[in-house]
Amino acid sequence: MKRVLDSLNEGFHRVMKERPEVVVIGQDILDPYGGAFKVTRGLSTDYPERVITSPISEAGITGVGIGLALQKFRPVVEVMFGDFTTLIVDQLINHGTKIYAMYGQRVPLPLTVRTPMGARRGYGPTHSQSLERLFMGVPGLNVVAVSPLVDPGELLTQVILSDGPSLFVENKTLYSHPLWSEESSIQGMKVTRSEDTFPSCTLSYGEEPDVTLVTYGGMTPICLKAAARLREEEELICDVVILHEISPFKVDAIGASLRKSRRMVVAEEGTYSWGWGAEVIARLSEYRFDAPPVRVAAREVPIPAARSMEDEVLPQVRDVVAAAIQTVDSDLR
Amino acid sequence: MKRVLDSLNEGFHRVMKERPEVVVIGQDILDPYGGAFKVTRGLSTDYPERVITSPISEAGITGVGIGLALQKFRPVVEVMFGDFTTLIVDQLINHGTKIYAMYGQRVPLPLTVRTPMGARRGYGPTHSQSLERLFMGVPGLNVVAVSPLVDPGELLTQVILSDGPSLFVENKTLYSHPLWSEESSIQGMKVTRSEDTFPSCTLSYGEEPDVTLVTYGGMTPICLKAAARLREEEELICDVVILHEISPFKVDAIGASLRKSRRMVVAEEGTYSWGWGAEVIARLSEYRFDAPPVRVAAREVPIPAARSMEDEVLPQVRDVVAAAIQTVDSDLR
Amino acid sequence: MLSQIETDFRDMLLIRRTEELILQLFTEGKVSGTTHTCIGQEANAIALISQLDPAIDFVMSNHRCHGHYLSFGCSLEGLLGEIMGRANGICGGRGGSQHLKSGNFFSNGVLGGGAAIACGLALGEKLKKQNGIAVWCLSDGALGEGVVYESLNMAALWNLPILFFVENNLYAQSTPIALGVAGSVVDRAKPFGIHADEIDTTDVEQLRPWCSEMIEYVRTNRKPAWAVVDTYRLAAHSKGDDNRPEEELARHREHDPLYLLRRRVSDACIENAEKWVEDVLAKAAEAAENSPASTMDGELS
Amino acid sequence: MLSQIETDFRDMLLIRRTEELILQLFTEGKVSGTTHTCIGQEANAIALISQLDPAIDFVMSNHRCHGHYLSFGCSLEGLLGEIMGRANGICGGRGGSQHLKSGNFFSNGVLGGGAAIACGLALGEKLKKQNGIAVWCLSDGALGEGVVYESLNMAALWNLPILFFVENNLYAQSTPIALGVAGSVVDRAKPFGIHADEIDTTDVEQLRPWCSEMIEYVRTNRKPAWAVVDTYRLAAHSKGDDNRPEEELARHREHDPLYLLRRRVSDACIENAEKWVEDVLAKAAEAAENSPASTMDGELS
Ligand SMILES: Cc1ncc(C[n+]2csc(CCOP(=O)(O)OP(=O)(O)O)c2C)c(N)n1
Ligand SMILES: Cc1ncc(C[n+]2csc(CCOP(=O)(O)OP(=O)(O)O)c2C)c(N)n1
Ligand SMILES: [Mg+2]
Ligand SMILES: [Mg+2]
Repeated sequence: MKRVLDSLNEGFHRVMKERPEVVVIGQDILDPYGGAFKVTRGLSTDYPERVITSPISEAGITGVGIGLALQKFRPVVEVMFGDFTTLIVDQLINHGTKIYAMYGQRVPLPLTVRTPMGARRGYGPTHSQSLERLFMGVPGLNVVAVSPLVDPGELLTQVILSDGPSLFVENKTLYSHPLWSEESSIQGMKVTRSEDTFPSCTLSYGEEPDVTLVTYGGMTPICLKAAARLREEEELICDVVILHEISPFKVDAIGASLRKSRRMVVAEEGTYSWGWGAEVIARLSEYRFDAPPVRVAAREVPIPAARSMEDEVLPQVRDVVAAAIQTVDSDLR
Repeated sequence: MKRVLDSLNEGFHRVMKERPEVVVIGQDILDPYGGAFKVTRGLSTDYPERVITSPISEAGITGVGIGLALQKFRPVVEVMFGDFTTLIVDQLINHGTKIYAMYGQRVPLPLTVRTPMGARRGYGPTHSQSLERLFMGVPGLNVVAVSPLVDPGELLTQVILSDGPSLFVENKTLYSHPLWSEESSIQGMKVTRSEDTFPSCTLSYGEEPDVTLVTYGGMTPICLKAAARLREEEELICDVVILHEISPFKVDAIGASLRKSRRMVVAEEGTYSWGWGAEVIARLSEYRFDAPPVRVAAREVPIPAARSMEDEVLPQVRDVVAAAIQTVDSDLR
Repeated sequence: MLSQIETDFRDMLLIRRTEELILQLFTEGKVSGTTHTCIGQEANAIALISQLDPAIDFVMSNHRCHGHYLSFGCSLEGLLGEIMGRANGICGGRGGSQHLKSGNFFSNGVLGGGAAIACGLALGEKLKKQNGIAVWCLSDGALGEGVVYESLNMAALWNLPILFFVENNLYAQSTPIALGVAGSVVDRAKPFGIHADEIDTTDVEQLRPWCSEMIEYVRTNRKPAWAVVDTYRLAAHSKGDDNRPEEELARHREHDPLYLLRRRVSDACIENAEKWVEDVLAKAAEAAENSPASTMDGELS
Repeated sequence: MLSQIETDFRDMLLIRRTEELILQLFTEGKVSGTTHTCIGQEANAIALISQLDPAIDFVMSNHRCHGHYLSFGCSLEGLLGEIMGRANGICGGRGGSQHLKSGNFFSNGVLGGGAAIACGLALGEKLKKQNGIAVWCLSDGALGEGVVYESLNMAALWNLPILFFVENNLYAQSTPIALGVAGSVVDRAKPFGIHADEIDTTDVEQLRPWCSEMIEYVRTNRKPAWAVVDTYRLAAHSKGDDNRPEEELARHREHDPLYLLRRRVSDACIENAEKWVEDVLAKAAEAAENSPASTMDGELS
């Protein structure tokens, strides 16, 4: 059984083999340690010259990545925990994306910043956040998030091969999750993939949906569980739309389902306000809804270390279920 | 004629006089220079011990502010251009707001970070951004923005006297703008203020509104011009709702107007996606709309230095006018 | 009355046993998340932090904070409860192993940023014309973060009473210092005009007077200092990840600060200390066990 | 053929007159936004940057970048057009005074961050086993940014061919160095094990050989160096903001790099240079004037 982690690692090996311009920089990425979450395992053994272990200087190594990209390399910078991307905001917003677009000509900047985001492991307030929010809507920056649905190693490869700066988000809970990407049917749902480089996937029971669940990344398995439960216990049929390119994103797949369901729940692991879901709802507001769309997200507090409290703060299957029910029960003001 | 700048400076002087625990830190804030935009002018002469000019270390001085706040001071940190708040994201997200809320007890952290945001002065891609977006929705952080409608010096004072960390946003174009805050009628519109510490203001022609314009900060005068033009040229009546506490924000004033207009335009100077307006629309999606709400915001490119191009990229009166017309002409999909 | 060495032995033993218990709780799956022990580095914590005055001084610590916390006189029960996610945790279970606050003690698992906050705490002392000092704890890895140098510059410019307490344990997670830190650790503060000194020992009896001098330098001169202790962590970085060569570990085990003292104190002292620690720890563990799981109630929810 | 000193005089004069013209355009309201001139510092730009090879070397400059840009051989027309917001601007009017790119030359108005990017450029040279070097330009104020030290550490750890070019002009905007920089400027790189040297002159004839040595050190040893030039800006920080005492300015005007050379070259040389500069500048200004205002067309819109 291949897991998301294996796929990422294999994809990484493949792209480094095929593309001599791929260079990896990060903290503690050398073998035998192979990186805090082991995504980079084996790379330093196979490509010792192109895998550079770094000091604990998140801003510094992102800048180095930008410089390497200007030198026509395809650098991949690992930020050990997504929480520490707070330290690279200046590099990405005022340097990387600016170089890409402010000089009156497109300056290719194939930089990938990879980072694990997310909670549910008891790591506490500074090692559990989903901060990709900070990078959504940054002009010139692509944010791509892994799910078990689209081969993660292939997704990573495509990000690495793109010509602009990208943030590649890996939700920690997914690392050990089995891949679904080869399957055409998942938990009784049919999968439709868009033709894009970073596909949108629509999972559907083949029946007219009552509600469209929209999500990405680590909330994918949770939304699927919610869909199953809603079907069994509430006789509510959901489509689940999973995006991979989350900023900027295409509304097509969401819109197509919404036209049928006219009800939407957007689920994400990050905090509620100005989260991913805010833009999804704002963008889809041109559509006719039978009930206000509902967002499911983390409570707006630091994520507690104790698992008991962490569970209370983070969005759970039950929250997605409740939100879907709400869209069916409620009405516009 | 008192300008926003004068009011800020007077408020600053007042609060420093009344509150010995207010300490100011920033770059180039000593007299005679008095700060890049002169908001701090005179403070170092009157309170030499409490005005500290700093090295060019945005992260560092924000951290110092956090430490001072823990010492029961009320530090005000100036970031010379809002563009450089990219450098304090870690301090605000992983330190200041975390200290405030992650230790199982409320640790008072009365830190104010003040900064000028915005463009329209030809300062180019790295000195013109409206990056407050980055700080909206950060748990525990208040974002407050100046307008000419609510006494800016008083607003600043209230932020300084609040017990949590805040970002205080001053749009550069407002500095020289005359104060409207004493007036009960502005450009023929009646002003209603909410009772909150950071009031919401509704400007209305006293007629049933066709459209509700929602905005904050530097877009305030632009929205008022748009409202006037819409009334004169299009016979469309707008309410203009101006918020000052922009994150978190209260929907009451917006909702009250929306219930009448059922059409909304949200205008901001920052970039479009995941901007302030996204959350406004998402939050108000419970309301009945007769047409999809429309956002007016900056184009998603670096802000060019040349004024000709800057004007093309930034939201103008004409864009607000067009958006309002769009809400009247368009229909839901 | 215990002599200084006897007290130090007992207090270091408490830290050691506490952290061993914590590791065991993780192994048994009773706790989730992560933790970083200071096993092997206890002498630093005791020698420096226990000489501070919790009523007036401030400590800003990092991910490897238990020893600092206990040496500052903070509650053992509160620590165990915190790590076990109980309501009696010092932060009600919210912070966990890396995020502790008790009085003037703070820790945060994000490296670097605390340096500037400690400068702010020190600036507060200066503005209030008080006698306290601020201590910021770091190890070699944190030298990679730029804000450290912003802080050194401010500390020197403004004559801040801050002690940068560098526990150089030669590794940052899996990264040996040679791959993470160029040049000299002790010299890093010198171009800022900051008094810097280094001591290479795990012997609390050597550390104590040296730490006392460094503290006094800061307290008396109202100026920053950079105090580098060369040490070694004998346990894994966090729970079990350790790729260091066994010979290297063995070599350093001979400098285990507890082992050093065991050869100097009496058997009775050792026995009493073991007994006392066992008791204290058992009580604290029991209190934590009996405390309910923490919940999101109260003003912070 | 002009001698070295004659060439240098002419090139420095071009920078001076160009910036004077730019300031005049601002005063006349023909340009908006802001600009930072290197008036008084031209010798640094000429002595260091003009000795680089634009085909293989990289320059990462800052807000005060016109001198570096011209010394690297980039287009004068492109610069004037850029600042005037014309389509013929080197960046099509998008960047303005602070954000220039031409070939291997880059500038950005945000302080600090370029240090790390220059390290990346240097690392690229290393990985490609090429001969180029990267130069990052900073002044005393940028020493406040933490990323500078992250970059020094990486540059030293990885033996990067990068030259940190520190134009210490004693001020950061309105802030005198004593209020912004603790300790020593030249020493800041030393604890990282980086070769550092300082020269206190505005005399291009002294600077040229010294810069040549610093460049050669980096190019040959494939290692970083920290080159500090003590200098002075004779004009305001940006357009007109200047609170420095007149005596101080007067003292430094005696070291105006152009003034120094005027006493050494012939009257004919001066006359020819003035004439040449006037012509070149007039042509460039005319080209910019004739170029249409820039618009948001093309792939970047
Ligand atoms: C900003 C930041 N980057 C990375 C990490 C992940 N991390 C936690 S501890 C550690 C190693 C720290 O090494 P050092 O500073 O030497 O402390 P030690 O573990 O040796 O006590 C790393 C990389 C972090 N916590 N914060
Ligand atoms: C990150 C950042 N902070 C603040 C500024 C505003 N600023 C522009 S130039 C300047 C002074 C720079 O001083 P220095 O580095 O000495 O350069 P000089 O102007 O002397 O050439 C400041 C504070 C900036 N551009 N970037
Ligand atoms: Mg270490
Ligand atoms: Mg300077």
